[in-house]
Amino acid sequence: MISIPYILLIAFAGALLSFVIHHIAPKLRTPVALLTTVLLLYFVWALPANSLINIKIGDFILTWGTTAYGQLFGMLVAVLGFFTVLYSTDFMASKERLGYFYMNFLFVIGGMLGIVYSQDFISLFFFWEIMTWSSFMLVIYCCKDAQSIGLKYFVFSAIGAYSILIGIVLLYSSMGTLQFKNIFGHINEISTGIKISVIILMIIGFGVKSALMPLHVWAPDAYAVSPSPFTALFSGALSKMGIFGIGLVLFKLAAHTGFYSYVQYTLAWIGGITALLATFYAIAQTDAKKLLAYSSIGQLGYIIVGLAIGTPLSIAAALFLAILHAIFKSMLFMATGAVYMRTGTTNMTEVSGLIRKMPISFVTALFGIITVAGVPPLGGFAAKWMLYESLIQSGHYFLVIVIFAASTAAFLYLFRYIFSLFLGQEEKEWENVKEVPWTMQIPMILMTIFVLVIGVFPGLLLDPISSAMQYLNVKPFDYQMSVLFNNWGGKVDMQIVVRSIAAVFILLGIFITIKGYRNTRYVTTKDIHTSGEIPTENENLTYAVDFYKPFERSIAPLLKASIDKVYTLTGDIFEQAFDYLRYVYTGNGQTYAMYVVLFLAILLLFSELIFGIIL
Amino acid sequence: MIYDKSSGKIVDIIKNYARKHSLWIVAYGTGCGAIELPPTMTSRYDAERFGIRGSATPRQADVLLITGYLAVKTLKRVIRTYEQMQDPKYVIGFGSCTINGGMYWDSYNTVKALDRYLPVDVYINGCMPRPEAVISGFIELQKLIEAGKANGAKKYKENLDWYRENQRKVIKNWKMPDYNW
Amino acid sequence: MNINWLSVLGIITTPIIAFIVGVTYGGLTRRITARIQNRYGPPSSQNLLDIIKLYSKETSIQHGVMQHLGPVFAITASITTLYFIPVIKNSVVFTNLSFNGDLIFLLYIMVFGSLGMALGAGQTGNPNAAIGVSRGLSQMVGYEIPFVLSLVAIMTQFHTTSLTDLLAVQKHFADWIIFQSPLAFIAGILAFLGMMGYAPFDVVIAPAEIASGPPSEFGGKYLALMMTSRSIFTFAKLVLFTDIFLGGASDFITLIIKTFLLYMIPVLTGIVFPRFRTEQSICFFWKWPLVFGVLAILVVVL
Amino acid sequence: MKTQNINIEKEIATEIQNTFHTAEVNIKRNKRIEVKLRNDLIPPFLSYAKNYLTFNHLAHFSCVDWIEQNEFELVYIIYSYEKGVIVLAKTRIDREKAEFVTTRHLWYQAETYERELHEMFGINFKGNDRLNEFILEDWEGIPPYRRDFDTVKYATDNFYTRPGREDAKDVRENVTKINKEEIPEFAKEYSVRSLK
Repeated sequence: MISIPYILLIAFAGALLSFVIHHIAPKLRTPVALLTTVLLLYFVWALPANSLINIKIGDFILTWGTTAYGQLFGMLVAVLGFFTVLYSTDFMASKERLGYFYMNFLFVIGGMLGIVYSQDFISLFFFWEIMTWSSFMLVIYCCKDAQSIGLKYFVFSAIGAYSILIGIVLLYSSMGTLQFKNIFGHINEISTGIKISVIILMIIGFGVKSALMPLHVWAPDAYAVSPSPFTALFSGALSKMGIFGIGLVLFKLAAHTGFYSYVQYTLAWIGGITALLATFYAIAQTDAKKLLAYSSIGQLGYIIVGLAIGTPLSIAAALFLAILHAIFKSMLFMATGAVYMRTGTTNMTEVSGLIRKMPISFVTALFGIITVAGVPPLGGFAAKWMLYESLIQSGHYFLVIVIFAASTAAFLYLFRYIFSLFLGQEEKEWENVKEVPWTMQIPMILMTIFVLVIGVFPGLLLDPISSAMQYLNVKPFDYQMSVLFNNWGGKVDMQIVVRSIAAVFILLGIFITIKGYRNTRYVTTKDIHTSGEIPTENENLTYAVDFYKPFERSIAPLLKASIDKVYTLTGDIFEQAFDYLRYVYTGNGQTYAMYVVLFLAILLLFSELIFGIIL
Repeated sequence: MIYDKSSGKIVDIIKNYARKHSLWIVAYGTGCGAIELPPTMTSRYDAERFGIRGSATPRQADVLLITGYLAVKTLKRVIRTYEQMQDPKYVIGFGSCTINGGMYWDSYNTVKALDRYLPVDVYINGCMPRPEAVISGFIELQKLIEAGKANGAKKYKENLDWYRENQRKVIKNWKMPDYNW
Repeated sequence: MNINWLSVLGIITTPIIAFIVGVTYGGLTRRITARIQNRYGPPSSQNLLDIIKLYSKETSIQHGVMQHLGPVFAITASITTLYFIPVIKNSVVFTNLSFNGDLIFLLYIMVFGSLGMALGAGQTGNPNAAIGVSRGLSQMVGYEIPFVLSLVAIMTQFHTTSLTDLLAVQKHFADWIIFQSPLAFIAGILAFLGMMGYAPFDVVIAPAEIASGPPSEFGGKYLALMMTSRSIFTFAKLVLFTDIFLGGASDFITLIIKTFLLYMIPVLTGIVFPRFRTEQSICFFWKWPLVFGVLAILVVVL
Repeated sequence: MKTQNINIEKEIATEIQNTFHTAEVNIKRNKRIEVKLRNDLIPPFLSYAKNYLTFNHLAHFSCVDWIEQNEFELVYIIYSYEKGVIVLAKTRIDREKAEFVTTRHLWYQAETYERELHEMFGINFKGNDRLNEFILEDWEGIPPYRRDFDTVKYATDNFYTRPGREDAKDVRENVTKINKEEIPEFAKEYSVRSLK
């Protein structure tokens, strides 16, 4: 009963059903979507470990099966899918065209599940396209402005998809099969040129989705414009499909080739530079969702660095970060969505001081940023720690500096994010803001608990990761439920860390609360030191515009160079080139005749040079 | 009671000793007297040896120095600054203007007696008081603190109505926010 | 369950010792500054008196729960950092939890407090506090990079990330890492200047410009806790640098001498230099310290 | 010694006199010229002085209360960096209906001076739209710099006066008595006034 076709069937049937039922009984639409994700969650969770199904269509055999690696990502997709759909029940309640929304939403989830369970390149590509198309539909869902952004996303997705397709065709033409089991491990049977092109094409294809630096330009806008529940899934799970693919390419195809180390090195540096530049861009943003989008690009850069380094610890770090990033970035996008729902804007220079009005969202955002920052005791620390240790121990001395610079600079935008939205002056404009409904709170709270638990017991997540790594033919690494080890004998015992932090924190927290409890009074944020001046109601005491001006000034040369401009320039050059080409193809028969004569004349004149004979 | 030295509790003695030797002045120069503070604090007279130092905001400060003449407009700001300070807090009236108006005795805009509006612990006489006088004023305040007599803040809280009445009399358009005392 | 009472003793006494030493160093700094400026200066117990006075303040004002917890975050980070640094070499009592963490962990736990403090300052709603935080975080990005460069150089040279192992390497006077890897030391000590926050890198709390910045709304017990945290953290950082570069200490007298000498570097630099603007200090850290750090790594690698 | 070289002042004075025939031009002393004008001639004069005579700095703008003549005297002090000469342009306006035109378009800093004069003397400057509350807060009644405003009465009415000042009314008398000095005639006038 529980097998892969059923999972896909449920996803796609649920999608179509919710679209149909939206027009028949709109009230049932959301429950249907929710039920679908619940069923998916159960099915994916209960899926037996070694189910394998072959479907014959003509000459091709489609193979679907579970691997530990796929199951890791499948579980992630299912959980996030459930959370985001639960979140969107209230978030999307007042929106239009919900049948369309839920259909595409479930199509995306189904597509992603299809990708992770594919065991051949045809079905991988098929589901990849389903995912891309329906996510494109969701990007352009919101408004008219989204269409140009959607176009950008579509163009880049198309580039990615076609490079994957060409890679697949190359593979098929040289190997005659597209089954994973026939390709993986037999890659050295084909010529080096094809190997190189296949690997580069596939990395470009998957790199588009995971927003690698030169291919990232679609991401900030597409993330910012899509509806918040979908952004959570977009940044959380969809981008991870790129990581999934790059993982497959790196460890199943490239790892057996002679030029593996070059691929690794290039990819690692691309990832590192992606992380650094994206972080710097994020610092300069004023829109919360765009900030998070750039942050996502940066985090995906870390993950790619981890995958590319290729030591067991670094791969574990990358996969750990991939899962964790899905969770914490969803948390942050959900908190931002909550703010958006109540205030109608995500502009950080407008919103401020929501902490007392939206405590749950604030706590979610707080735990989210602590996890992103990688500060102990939350889960982010384990990922960062493993990444640094593996970088240092594998001799990437300068890459570790780049990564560390990115990671430290991340504090800047993280603080700005939480400060602008939740802290600062409580302004009269947002006086009547209320906390979001419970359906939106539940996913946020659950994920908050998750990062807390993972912080104490990283082993919970490292168990499935180590079995996934076994599938990727990577050597196992040392870990315990709450102790992390590196190759040089260093270790961090998370339990002791968490215990000591918690003990000191609670002890002193109680001390500061009890001491002079009666004489400690709460004052409003208007009652601050303003040199004795009494601020009026409308006086602006919020420091939100140009928050990091000094820092931006010191990194100004980096910010000035924008890859967007390069693409625009390329587009312009092509347009002009085709413009000139128009003069050549005049459409006049005589001109063409002249071309032919000219061509023959040149051929006759230079034939000796070219062919070595006289015609 | 903390202000009462006769309680004899060792805690109170320690507290008063620490308070005495650590007086932070809020950086709020109200009049021309503020110019006497740089020489008081710097190398020549070095008030830091008594534990006196400046602090940037009223939240951290202990001592409010009213340095010189106090216009009605300034009085508003001074009251707010004083109320933002945290107990125990002391006020030092500095120069003859704060005592009886000084050379501004007939000015239309200077309040004449500071202690009607804020509880003054120590007055320093002179126009201007020299840094020596300022330091001697601070030592006087230290003596009061050690003896547990520098309880201006307590007085202010107890007689808030009387002070408010006086303040309102001078400040015509009372737009001060009501804090939750 | 067997409890090692000696380590419990260490857990309890280490913060207290750190506080006393840190507070005395703070007082001494003020006195040394005064002597250099040809003043008499306050007694060296001045900072302790200040902290006691702040604790004895009767009322306190808070703008919300994050401000209430901000100083707690700060002091938690300070004490936890201290716990994961071996204070006295080979001592049962004062090694505390240092076997359970390494240098990368220390790097991260050290910013935990800054983050908490920044959140606390953020909730006060004081624009000066926000400006201070913005400056502080920007400057942090500046000095963390040379610091990490120097740490990476050392970690690579000795093939360890553990502080205990680094201590074990430096058995004799000539083995100190300051002599084994002087370039790393230069990069580290320049970053240390920024880390301590004395002039010229005190733009974060510049009292004349932004009314002492992040702590501008903190008073009474909150400020007291922050100053306590600062004292402990100062000591923790000094011990960390002593352990990394100066071969640690096997008794308290050596520790005091080494940390005091180390402490005098930022203090004496601070007295004679005016204040840098934020971008100036970032550019400073990304110039010479960075060059020294890169050279240190290159020397190790080549 | 300083009066030997006043050629440039003479030149300027003649020039002004030739342009504004009704103006009363006096050379007060070296580098200082006083010009008294009808009040409707002030804006053209200032514009002329600024644009043609290079007096492009408004050093000060103030007012004198001539209560006896029931007039205010407005004094513009302008300075030329090229010539190094100060010109005091004076004019009289009616005290009851205290109104004048703004010179903000010539010097932007005039706005601040006008705000001050508006607050302290109650003069309304037409064309200046920023004549709002400036230094005094919540002031009601006669503007305090007018001479008919009794500042002693105001102070005693509004502020609590600490007892003890009365017996030390005239410090100078006591001091001179001790030092056996004589108070000059003009100084006695000051010491007469005391608290009522």
